[in-house]
Amino acid sequence: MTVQLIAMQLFSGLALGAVLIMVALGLSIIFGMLGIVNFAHGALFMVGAYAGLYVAGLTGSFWWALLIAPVMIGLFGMLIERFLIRPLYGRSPDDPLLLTFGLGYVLVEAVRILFGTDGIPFSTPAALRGVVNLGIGFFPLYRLFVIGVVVAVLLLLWIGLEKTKFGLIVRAGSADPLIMRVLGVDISRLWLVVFGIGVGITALGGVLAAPMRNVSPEMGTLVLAEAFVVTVIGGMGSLPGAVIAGLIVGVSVSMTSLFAPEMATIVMFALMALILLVRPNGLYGRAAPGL
Amino acid sequence: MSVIRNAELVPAPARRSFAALFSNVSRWRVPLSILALCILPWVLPSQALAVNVLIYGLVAVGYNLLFGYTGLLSFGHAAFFGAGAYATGIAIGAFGVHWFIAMLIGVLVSGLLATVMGMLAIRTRGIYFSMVTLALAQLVYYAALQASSWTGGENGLRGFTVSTLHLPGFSVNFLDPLVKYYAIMIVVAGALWFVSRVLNSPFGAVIEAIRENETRARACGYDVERTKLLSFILSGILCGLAGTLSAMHLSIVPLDSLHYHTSGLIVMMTLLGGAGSFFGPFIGALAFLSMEDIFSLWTSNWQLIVGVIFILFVLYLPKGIWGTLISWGKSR
Amino acid sequence: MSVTNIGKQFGGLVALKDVTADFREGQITAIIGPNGAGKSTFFNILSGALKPSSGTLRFRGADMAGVPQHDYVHRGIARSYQITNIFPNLSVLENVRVAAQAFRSRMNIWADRSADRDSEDRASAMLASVGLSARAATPAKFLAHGQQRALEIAIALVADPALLLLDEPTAGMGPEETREMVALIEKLAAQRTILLVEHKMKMILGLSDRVLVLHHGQMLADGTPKEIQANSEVRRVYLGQNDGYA
Amino acid sequence: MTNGIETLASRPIGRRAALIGLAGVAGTLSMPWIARAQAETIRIGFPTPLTGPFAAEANDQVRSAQLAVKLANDKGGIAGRKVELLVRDDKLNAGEAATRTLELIEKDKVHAVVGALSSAVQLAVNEVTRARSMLYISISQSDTINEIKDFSPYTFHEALNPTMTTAVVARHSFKKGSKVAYLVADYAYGHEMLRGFKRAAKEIGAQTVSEILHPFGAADYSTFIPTILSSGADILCICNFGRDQANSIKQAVDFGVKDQMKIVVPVLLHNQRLAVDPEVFEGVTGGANYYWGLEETMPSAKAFNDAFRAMYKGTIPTDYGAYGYTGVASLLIAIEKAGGTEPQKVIAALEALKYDIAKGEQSYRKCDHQSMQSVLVLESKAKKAMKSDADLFKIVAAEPASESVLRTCSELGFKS
Repeated sequence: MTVQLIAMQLFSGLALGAVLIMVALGLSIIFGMLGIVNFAHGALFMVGAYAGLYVAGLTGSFWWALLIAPVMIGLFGMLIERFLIRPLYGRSPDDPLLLTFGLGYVLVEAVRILFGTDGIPFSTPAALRGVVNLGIGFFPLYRLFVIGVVVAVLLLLWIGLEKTKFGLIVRAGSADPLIMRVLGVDISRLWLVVFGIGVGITALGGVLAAPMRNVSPEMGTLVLAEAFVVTVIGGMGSLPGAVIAGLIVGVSVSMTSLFAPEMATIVMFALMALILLVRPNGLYGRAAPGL
Repeated sequence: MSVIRNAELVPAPARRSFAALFSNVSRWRVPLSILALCILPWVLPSQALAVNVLIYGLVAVGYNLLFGYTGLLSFGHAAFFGAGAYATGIAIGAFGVHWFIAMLIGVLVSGLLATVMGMLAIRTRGIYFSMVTLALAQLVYYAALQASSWTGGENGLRGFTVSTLHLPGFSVNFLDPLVKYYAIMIVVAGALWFVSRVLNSPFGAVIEAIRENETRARACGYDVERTKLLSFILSGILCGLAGTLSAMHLSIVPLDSLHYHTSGLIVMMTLLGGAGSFFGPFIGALAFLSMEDIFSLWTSNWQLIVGVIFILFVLYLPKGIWGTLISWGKSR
Repeated sequence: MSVTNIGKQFGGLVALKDVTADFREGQITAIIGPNGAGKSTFFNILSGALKPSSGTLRFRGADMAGVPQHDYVHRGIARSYQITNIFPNLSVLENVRVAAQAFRSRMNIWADRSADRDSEDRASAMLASVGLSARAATPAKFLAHGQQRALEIAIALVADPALLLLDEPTAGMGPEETREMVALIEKLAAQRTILLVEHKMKMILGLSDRVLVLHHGQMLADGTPKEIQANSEVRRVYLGQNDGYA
Repeated sequence: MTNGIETLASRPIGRRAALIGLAGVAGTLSMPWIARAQAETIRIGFPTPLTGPFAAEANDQVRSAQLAVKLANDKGGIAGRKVELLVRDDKLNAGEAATRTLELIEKDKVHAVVGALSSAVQLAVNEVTRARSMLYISISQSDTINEIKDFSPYTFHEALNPTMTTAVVARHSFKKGSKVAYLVADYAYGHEMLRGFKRAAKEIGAQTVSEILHPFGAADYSTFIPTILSSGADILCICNFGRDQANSIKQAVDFGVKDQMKIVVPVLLHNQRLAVDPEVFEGVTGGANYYWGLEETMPSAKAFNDAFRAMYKGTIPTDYGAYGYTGVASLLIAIEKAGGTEPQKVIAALEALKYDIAKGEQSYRKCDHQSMQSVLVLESKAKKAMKSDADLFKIVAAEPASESVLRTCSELGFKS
């Protein structure tokens, strides 16, 4: 076991962390701003990948898919918020969780009907194929590209939340919806947009993952588990928490892969259980809602 | 914190008609359930399905104690169901233990697991409670996957078929579907009676108070954590009992019985029937399994139909089938 | 009940500092102070919901430091809440009955709760004394606001506490309801020590035997209503700047 | 996309199968006297995962099994009786499969059960049928079912098992002195494949340089690949199945693994190959029980393909689909020979059977009831070498049936 291999493993872990952040981001945003645990997250991720496939099939270009599919699914997410989630505001916090659980079933089955039960090929865009020599080893160009996109999305989110008036309103609204109503801000329209953005980012994750993980109706099942682990470790609803948790989980999985590879999945859940027992609200979480 | 209404235990105003009918139903709930269970195998398409309704009905009833009555949304109850099943199967298969002792072992193991998981999870609240139970249950799942020399790993546990039930003085053919149904039904009926007693007990009043208002319950002088833990353990034991019955019924323990999909299934059944009511969960299990059985013969996209129905219930009938019936009856 | 040098910090924020007081049996003591003065923190410490960062809390001579919140009521300290805090989906009677039951049976999973006639009788009697008997079977959430406040007090009272802590018992009430509540409190005062936090100054001055004034987490004044009314410092920091309360 | 359409096209078949089943339900439920009158029909239960990730394979299995039934009924039935196939969705879940099998036996009164796609489901069905002395033809790959612990005298294993598949694949891809790295799914089936390969490697003289167990059902394999790349292997042997296989190969290729080593898998699946880009699989070698291209050299394969094409608008049967056909057809031949469905007679007939219905001569070994049959070694074609959408593989070898690739009866725990 050389130093080079360990360095490479560390880098793979960080890269995996970036993928995991991408996977978890939508879940984290929707929970952080709206307090909704979106169990349909995995299904929407998968729907995003299929939408990407569909757009790429129409336009013949991965780049259009990367742009259009998240917007399409984001709009679809707004429909979900408007007609399925909105009636549940003010009810038990368990209700949206249960509803989205059922929605996950429906979306997976709908995709099976529309696109078949088998997976569908999704090739890596030509410009992003091949490997890059990092000095410690070779790494796929596409994965480096994904890291870049994740950084860009995080930057945009940070700017959007911290530097714009919209972000100010969203943050205030998530802290205290009542105040927003008093100030005359239409909170329901705000939540519609936030939910749409969350779902759009989830779909973007799906499109980005498609060339790595193949596209199939079941691809969301694992994603849901990964996203939960990352979000919960980071503290549900905390953006910096999700980023740090993603990297921690990525590196933990990677290092486990080197020394006890068969434990690579179990380590995620063990880490999650452990961290929650020490810090019941996750690393950066605030107290749970509804109590 | 919870919208779940417990209509049954609210003393009904002394009105006649439906209200009186429902309060009678509530008073005679155990005999009535047993009567319904007796005719179940004759009205369902198959006895194997009827046994599954018994087993999942019991799981849902056990889960309801925690979710419907105590107000805690656990996403890890598959762990207790599976632990009960595995413990029974291993006791019979690997150690040749008598089936009755094996069932006791199954219940005991699931109770122990529930105690450990409960002590860890009760510390967290709200959505984190759901997530911690989910994570701990996943750990149990992976442990069973890894310990394949004991559990059979992904292949599932096999080799413990009980074909004859030896009882003092006589024995019955457990392979006969009707015999099997009624044998399992006796256990389930006993468990229902137990649950009914628990719900009627002072403890039953306390868990509802905690569901309704944790802060207030604490100020009233109740040790909320200990009460929640006891509720968690009782609920785990009931699910474990259902697991042991499932092992006896199927003569295998699938690894899937520990998967979080099973936990999700339990939540769906409970909610469908009506969380926080005595009959609800059983009716939910009956409705869910019958739908699945019938729709999956008719189309391979049965999940779509089940999912849509579930969404409609969350949106429009959050009290579930039975809860809605009750409030409809009361409003007459 | 006596408190000595009680202090409470949240992170860097000092909510309460060196508060010392003694509550004598059979008195009604009111705690007043502007918003943010530390009344709620003080109240939460007295009822065990919060543990003080410093100082000691003694009740009937016993140190309360290691006592968990749920044991306070068993030692004779009960409270009501500022925001209505009842069991919304349980019947009015069950709300009080479950509170009474805490003194008989808490973890018994096997008895029949209807066999506990005593708790039920006490609950019924309590409902009668707060005037809610007619609504006994109604789910508590369907009560009018004033009735919910009365129920709230009934839940606290059924514990038959030696010390009753009332957090703004008349919050959100109209004049008629307030009058009824004052009458109820006066009736209760005959048998027990009462501590209340209130904003309605007129009511406090008429009702209480003694008034404590908190300001910036510290005890500003302690005396009879008359003394407090005459205290210039109190007038300056509190009454003067906000005549809405007077 | 073509795949989706293909699956859609197959849907009406599934529904028809289901309707037949539903009619059966209604019959036995409401009209018991009719059920008795129908006792002459040979009913075969067929649990298969119509929902879940292997639904395409399951649909192919159903179609092929329906073909076997249709061919039997067209020639006047078996032993003078009509044959009926009762398809049930096992959802790829062992518990569900056990319930469905109980239903088939107790309610539908089937005479035999054929089916299962995953190892766990197969073992569950085996457990239920064994306790009830019910004939069962299993059609899923597994070594476990051959071992004495799970042996049932009523069960015959029509599918390949990992030992024989890997023995043949290794024979055509490993060389003396080859350096082999293994990436293995950490569950029974993965371990069985690994054991098979290593057993074969030892005989050939190939050397193991790395052995990595990955969690069953992992989504990301990137963290295993650096170790593989640094192992200096010239062959990467990926011992997993289905989606795991597609994902791990895809990600290994992204990392440039194929530039350094050849990728070998135990089993190449027709439908899973279609779900991934041809260039990902290009050059990957693996085993199979059946490939339609066998028709060029094998008359029975040609006959099977033609009958299939005639029934299903020119489409071709796939590997797991063929199991549905050979499983049902061999059972029907044995019932014909036994003159009825009396289990002991059918068992004797199956044990004595020599049949060539799709892939050369087959027979069931007496001790463990394993079907000895030909094993194909396939290599995935480059996109430009494909003559049609179905032209996926090149047949590297078609090893005829031989007991030498199996573990011996005594190794499995049988007293010979």
